[in-house]
Amino acid sequence: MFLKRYIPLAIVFVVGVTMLASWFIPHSPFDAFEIHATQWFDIIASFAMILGALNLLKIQSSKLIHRKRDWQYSLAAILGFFLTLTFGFILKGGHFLVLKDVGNNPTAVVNELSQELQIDNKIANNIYAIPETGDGIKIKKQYYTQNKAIEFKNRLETAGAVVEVKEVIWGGHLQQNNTYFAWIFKNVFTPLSATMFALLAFFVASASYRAFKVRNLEATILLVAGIIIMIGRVPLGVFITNWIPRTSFFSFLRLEILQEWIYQYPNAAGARAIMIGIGLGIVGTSLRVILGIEKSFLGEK
Amino acid sequence: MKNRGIWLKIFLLFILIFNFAIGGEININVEVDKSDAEGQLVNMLITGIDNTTNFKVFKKLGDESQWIELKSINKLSSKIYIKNDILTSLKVVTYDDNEKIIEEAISELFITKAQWFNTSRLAKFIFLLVTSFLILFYIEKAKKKKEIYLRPIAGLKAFEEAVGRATEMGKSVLFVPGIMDLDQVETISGIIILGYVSKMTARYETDLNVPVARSIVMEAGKEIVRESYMSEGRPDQFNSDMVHYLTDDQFAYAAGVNGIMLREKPAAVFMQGKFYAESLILAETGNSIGAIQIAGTGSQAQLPFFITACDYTLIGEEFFAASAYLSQDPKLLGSIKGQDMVKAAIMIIIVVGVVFESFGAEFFKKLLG
Amino acid sequence: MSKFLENLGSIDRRYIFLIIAIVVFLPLIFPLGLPVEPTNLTIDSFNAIDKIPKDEKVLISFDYGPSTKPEIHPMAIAILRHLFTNGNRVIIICLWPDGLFMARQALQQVAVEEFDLTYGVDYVNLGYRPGNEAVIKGITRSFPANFAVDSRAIEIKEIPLMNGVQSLKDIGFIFSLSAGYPGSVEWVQYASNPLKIKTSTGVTSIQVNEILPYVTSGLLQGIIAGMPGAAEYEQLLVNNDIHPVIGKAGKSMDAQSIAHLVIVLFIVIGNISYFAKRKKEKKY
Amino acid sequence: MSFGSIFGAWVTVFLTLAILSYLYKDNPFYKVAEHIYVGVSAAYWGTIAFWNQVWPNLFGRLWPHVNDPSTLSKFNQFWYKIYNGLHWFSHNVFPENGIPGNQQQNLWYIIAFFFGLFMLARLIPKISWLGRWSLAYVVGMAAGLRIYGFMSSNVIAQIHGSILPLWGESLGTIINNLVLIVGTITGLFYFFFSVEHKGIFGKISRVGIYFLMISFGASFGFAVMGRISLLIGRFNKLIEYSHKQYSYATLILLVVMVATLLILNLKKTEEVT
Repeated sequence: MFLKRYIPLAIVFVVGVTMLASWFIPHSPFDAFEIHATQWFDIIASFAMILGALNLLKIQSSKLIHRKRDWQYSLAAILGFFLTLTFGFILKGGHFLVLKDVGNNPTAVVNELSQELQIDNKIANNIYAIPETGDGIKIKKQYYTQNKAIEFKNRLETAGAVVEVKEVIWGGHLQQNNTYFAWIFKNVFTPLSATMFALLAFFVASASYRAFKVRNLEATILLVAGIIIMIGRVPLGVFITNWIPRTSFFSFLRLEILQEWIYQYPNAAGARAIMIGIGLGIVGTSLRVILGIEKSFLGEK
Repeated sequence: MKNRGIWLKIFLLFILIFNFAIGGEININVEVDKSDAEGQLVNMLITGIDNTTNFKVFKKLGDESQWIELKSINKLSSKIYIKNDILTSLKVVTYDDNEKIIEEAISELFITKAQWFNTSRLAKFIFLLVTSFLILFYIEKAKKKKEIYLRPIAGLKAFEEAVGRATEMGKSVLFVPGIMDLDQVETISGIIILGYVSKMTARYETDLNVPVARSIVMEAGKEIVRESYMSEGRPDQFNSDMVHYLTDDQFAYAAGVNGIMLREKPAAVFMQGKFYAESLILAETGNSIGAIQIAGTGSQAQLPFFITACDYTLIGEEFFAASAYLSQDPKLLGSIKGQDMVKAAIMIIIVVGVVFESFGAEFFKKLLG
Repeated sequence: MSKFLENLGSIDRRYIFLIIAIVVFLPLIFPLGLPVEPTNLTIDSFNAIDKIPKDEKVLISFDYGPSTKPEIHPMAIAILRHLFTNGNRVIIICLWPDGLFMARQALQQVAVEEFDLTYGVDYVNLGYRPGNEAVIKGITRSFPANFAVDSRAIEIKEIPLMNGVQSLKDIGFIFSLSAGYPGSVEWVQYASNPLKIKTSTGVTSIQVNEILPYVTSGLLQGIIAGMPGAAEYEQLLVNNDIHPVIGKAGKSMDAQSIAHLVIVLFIVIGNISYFAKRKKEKKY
Repeated sequence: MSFGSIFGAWVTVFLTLAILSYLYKDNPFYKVAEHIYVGVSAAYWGTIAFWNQVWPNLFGRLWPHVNDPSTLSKFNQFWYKIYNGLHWFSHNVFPENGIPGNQQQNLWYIIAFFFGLFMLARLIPKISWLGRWSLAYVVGMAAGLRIYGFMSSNVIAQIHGSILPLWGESLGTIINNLVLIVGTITGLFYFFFSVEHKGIFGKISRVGIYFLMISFGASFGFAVMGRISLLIGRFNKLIEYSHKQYSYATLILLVVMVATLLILNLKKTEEVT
C-alpha cells in the first residue's frame, strides 16, 4: 500500500517542486535541472516504446492469427515494422570510398570519377593535392550495397588510385543519404505524412461548408470574420475592393486592409483572453497534481 | 539594490571626465553586475579613448595562457557574459589605421558567482505565490461549505448523453487522449477525463476504444480505466486492450484513428488532450460517420477547427475545469473558484494599468517586466 | 425550386473534395494567369530594381530556409531573371546556413540553365558566414576581412567580379530575401541606412507589418510581400516582357485564389439552402 | 536516373494516391497505406528514439568512450566490465571501449536507467506497480516544468500586452487599443465559472463570446491559404513523377487504381442486389 500509493505521490510532489524551484534558482545544480529532467523523461519514454511496440504487435498478430476482418493488412503492418527495424539496427548500407592516393595518372582517376559523380573545380584541385600522410578525401557518393562500392573501387584502382571502402558508422546512419533507413524516410515516410497533411485542404473546405451557417449571431460573426480574412488575403480580394481609393478615409474598408485590422485587433483580443484562460488552467491543474489534490491518474486504491 | 547602480554611474562618469580632461593613458574597469539574474554579467567600461580609434577586447580565463578576442564588442561601455566560478581578466588593445598596436590596458582579476535567487523573475514569483494562495484558500473554504455553484458548460453536460446514445445504438465509444506524451499538462488532463468517461462506459456496459500515440500514455490510460471499472464494480467488463498503442507519428496516428472510425463506426467520439494540425482530419472523419463529437483542448491553434467541425468543444480553460465538473469533488470545485478570483485580479490589474499608462506613468507596466 | 435548394444544403462532401481537387490541380498545368493586380509595394520594388544603372553591382542576401521556400524562392528566381536581363552583375551572400542551398538552386536554374552566365564574372556566390548582423557590420568596412574565399573556396582576389569591391560602399543596390532574423530589419539598420545604399526586400507575409514603417520612412524601396507579392512580381516581369510566362508563385496564387473563392461559394450555397429549409419549417 | 530513385518515385506515387483515395471511401489501397504507415512509423520513431536518446544520452553518459581502458579508476574498471557484456551482446550497438561521442560520465543517469526499467516492469503483473513510480516522475516533471512557461508567456506577457494607453495617442491607435482592452476583459468574463452568466454579467460575457468567435473565424480563414499550399505541393510532386524519366509513374498508377476501385464497387453492388 505504502509502495503503491504514497511513494508515487511523494515522487510527484518532490520532482514537481524541485522543477518549479529550478526556474527561480540560477545557482547550480538547479540551473541544469531542466536539461537533465527532460533527458531523463526522453529515456523513460524510449524504454516505454518497447511496451508500445509489443502492444501493437500483439494486437496486429492476434488479428492475423484469428483471421479477423482485414487480417491481410495486419501482415503489411507487421512486415513494415520489422523491415524498418532491420534497417535501423542490422542492415545499414551507406558504403562510400576514401581516395588515399592518386597514383601517377591523376587525370585518368578524375575522369573516372566524373562518370560517377558531378565534379566541379573545387574537388578536382583537392584530388591533385592529396596529402600523403592524411586519411585521404571522402568521395561524396554512397552506395546501398557493398559490392556496388567495390565495383567503383576496382575501376578507380585500374586508373592507378589507392582506394578504401568504408561504411557510415552506426548511429550516424539515420541522416546520411543512400542508407536503407534514409530510403524508407524519403520514399515511404515523407510522402505519407505530406499527403496526410495535404488532406487538410479538402477538410478545410468541407468543414467551412458545413459549419459556417447563419444560425445565430455568434455563428454569423464566425462566418463573416472567416470570409473577410479568406478573401482579403488573395489578389482577388484586392481586386474586388480596388475601387476604394487608398488615400480616402474609407481606405480601411479595402478588403486587404480590413482583413489585416481584424486579424491584428479583435482577433488578437479574443486570442489573448483564451491564452490567459489556458495559462491559468495549466497553472491550476499543475498545482492540483503536485499537491496531490488531483491523483486519479495514479489509481485510487 | 537600485540606488547602488546610480552611485556607480556617477562614480564612473567622474572617472571618464577626469581621464578625458587630462588625456591620461587608457584604462579598463570591470564590475560584476549584481542586479543580473544569472549572475554571469559584467559591466565593462574603457576610458582614455573615444570610439573613433579602433580597439579590440580580449578575455583570459584564470589558468589558460592565451587571450581570446571578444569579436562582438564594439562599444566602449558594454555588458559581457562571463562563465561562472572562473577567475577572468579583460584586456583592451588599441590599433592605428594600419593595424599597428598603440597601447594596451588589463583589468584586475574578477570572478562571477551564480545567484541563489533570479531577481529578474520576482514579479512572476509573486504572481505564482498569489495564484497558489488563492487556489488553496478556496479549496479549504470549499471543504467546509459543501455546495459551490459552477455555471453549466454545454460540452460537459453532453458527456453522459453521448455515452448513452452509443449504448442505445449498440455502438462503441472512441476516446482520443491527444497525440502528445504525458509530459504535457493537457495530456494529463485528457487522461483524467478518460477516467470519468470510462466510469460511464463501465456503468452503461458500452464498448470503449482508446487508441494512443505514446506508450507512457497507454500505461497511464490502462491504469485509470482499470480503476474506473473497479470502482464501478465491473472488473469483468475491463479488458486491458481497450487502451492500445498505434504509433508515435502524428499523421500515422491520424491515419490509424481514421481507419478505426471508418470500420468500427463509433457513435460517440471524445477528443480530449493536446492536438496539432491533425485535429481537423480526426474531426472531419468523425463527422463523416455521423458520431457525436466532443472535443476539448488547450491547443489554441486547433480550437477554430474543433469549433467548426465538432458538436461540442471545451475551449481552453473549460477543458482544464472538466475534472472538477465531472467529479463534483469539493476540493476541485474550490480550486476552480480560486482560479476565477485570479482572473478577477488580472482584470483589475489591466484596468489599473491602463489608467496609469494613459496618464503616462509607465512604472506600473515595467513592474510586469 | 426550394427542393433543389434544400438538397444543395446536404451535398455529399465528396463532390466538395472533387471540386477542390480540380480547382487546385488545373492551374498547375494550365496557368490561367488570373489578372494579378500588382500593388504599390511590389511596383516600387520592381521599379527600384529596374532603374539600377548597368555598371552597378547588386548584392543579394539569401536569409531564408526550406520551410519558407514556397513563399520566398519564387522571389529569388524572379529578381535574378530581372537583374540578369538588365545586365546587372550579382554578388550573393547568405546569413542563414540553409540560404546557401537555396542560393545554389536559384543560381543553377537561372544563371546556369536560363542565362548561361560565367561564374566569377557575371555572378558570384560568397556563401554563408555565421554571426548574423556582425557579418553586415563587417562588410560595411571590408569584404575580404569577412569573405576571404567564396562558397567554392576560391580566393576573393582571383574573382574578377570582386576586384574593385573593397566594402559595401562599392555596392549599388542591396536586396534581402528575408524570412525573419537576421533579415531585412538588420540590413536596413546596419547597412542601407548608415551608408545610404538603395535597398529593397522580399519577406514572408507575416513580417510585412513589421517592415512597412521602413518603406514609409523611405529607407526601403518597396517590399515583395509573401506569395501574393511574388506572384505580382512575376506578373510585372511578364507585363514588361522580361520573362514570357508567370512562375511558380503565379501558378500557386491562381490555385489559391480560385480555391478561396470556391470555399466562399460553398459557404454561400450552404447558407442559401439553410434558409430554404428554415423557411419551409416555419410554414408547417 | 538510378533504379533506386525510379522505384522510390513509384512507391511515393502509390502511397500518395492511396491516401488520397480515402477521400472517396475506405478501400483496400487506403487500408494498405494506413497499416504500412503505422507499422513503419512505429519502428521508425523507435529507432530514432534509441539512436538519438538512449544511445548517446544514457549509455553515452554511463560508459563514454575511453581510448585506453587500463587508465580507468578501480571502480570504473569494474563498471566497464558490465559494458563488455553489452559489447558481447551486439558489436554494432555497443562498439569497443564505450560509446563514441564526447559525453562526460554522469552516473546520476543510473536513476534514469532504473526509471526506464520500472516502466518495463509493467510487463510482469506481480511487480507492475513499479511502473507507477516512473509515471509519477513524468507527471511531476510535467507539472513543475510547464507552470513557469505558461504563467510567464500566456498570462503575465498577455497582461503586459493589454496595458495600453487610451490617451495621448492618435485617434486610430486609441480605438485599436480600446478594442484590444475591451476584447480581452470581456473574453475573460466568458471564462468565469463560479458566477451565473445572468444580468449585466451575462451581457459582458456575451460580448466576450463575440470576440472569441471573431478570433476563431479569423484564424480559420488565415489557415486556409496554408492548407491549400500543402495540396499544391503534393500535386506538384505528382506532376513531376508523371514525366518520362520516372516512366510515367503517376499516369499508370492513377489509371490502375481508379479502375480497381470501380471494379470493386461493381462487385460490391452485385453482391448486394
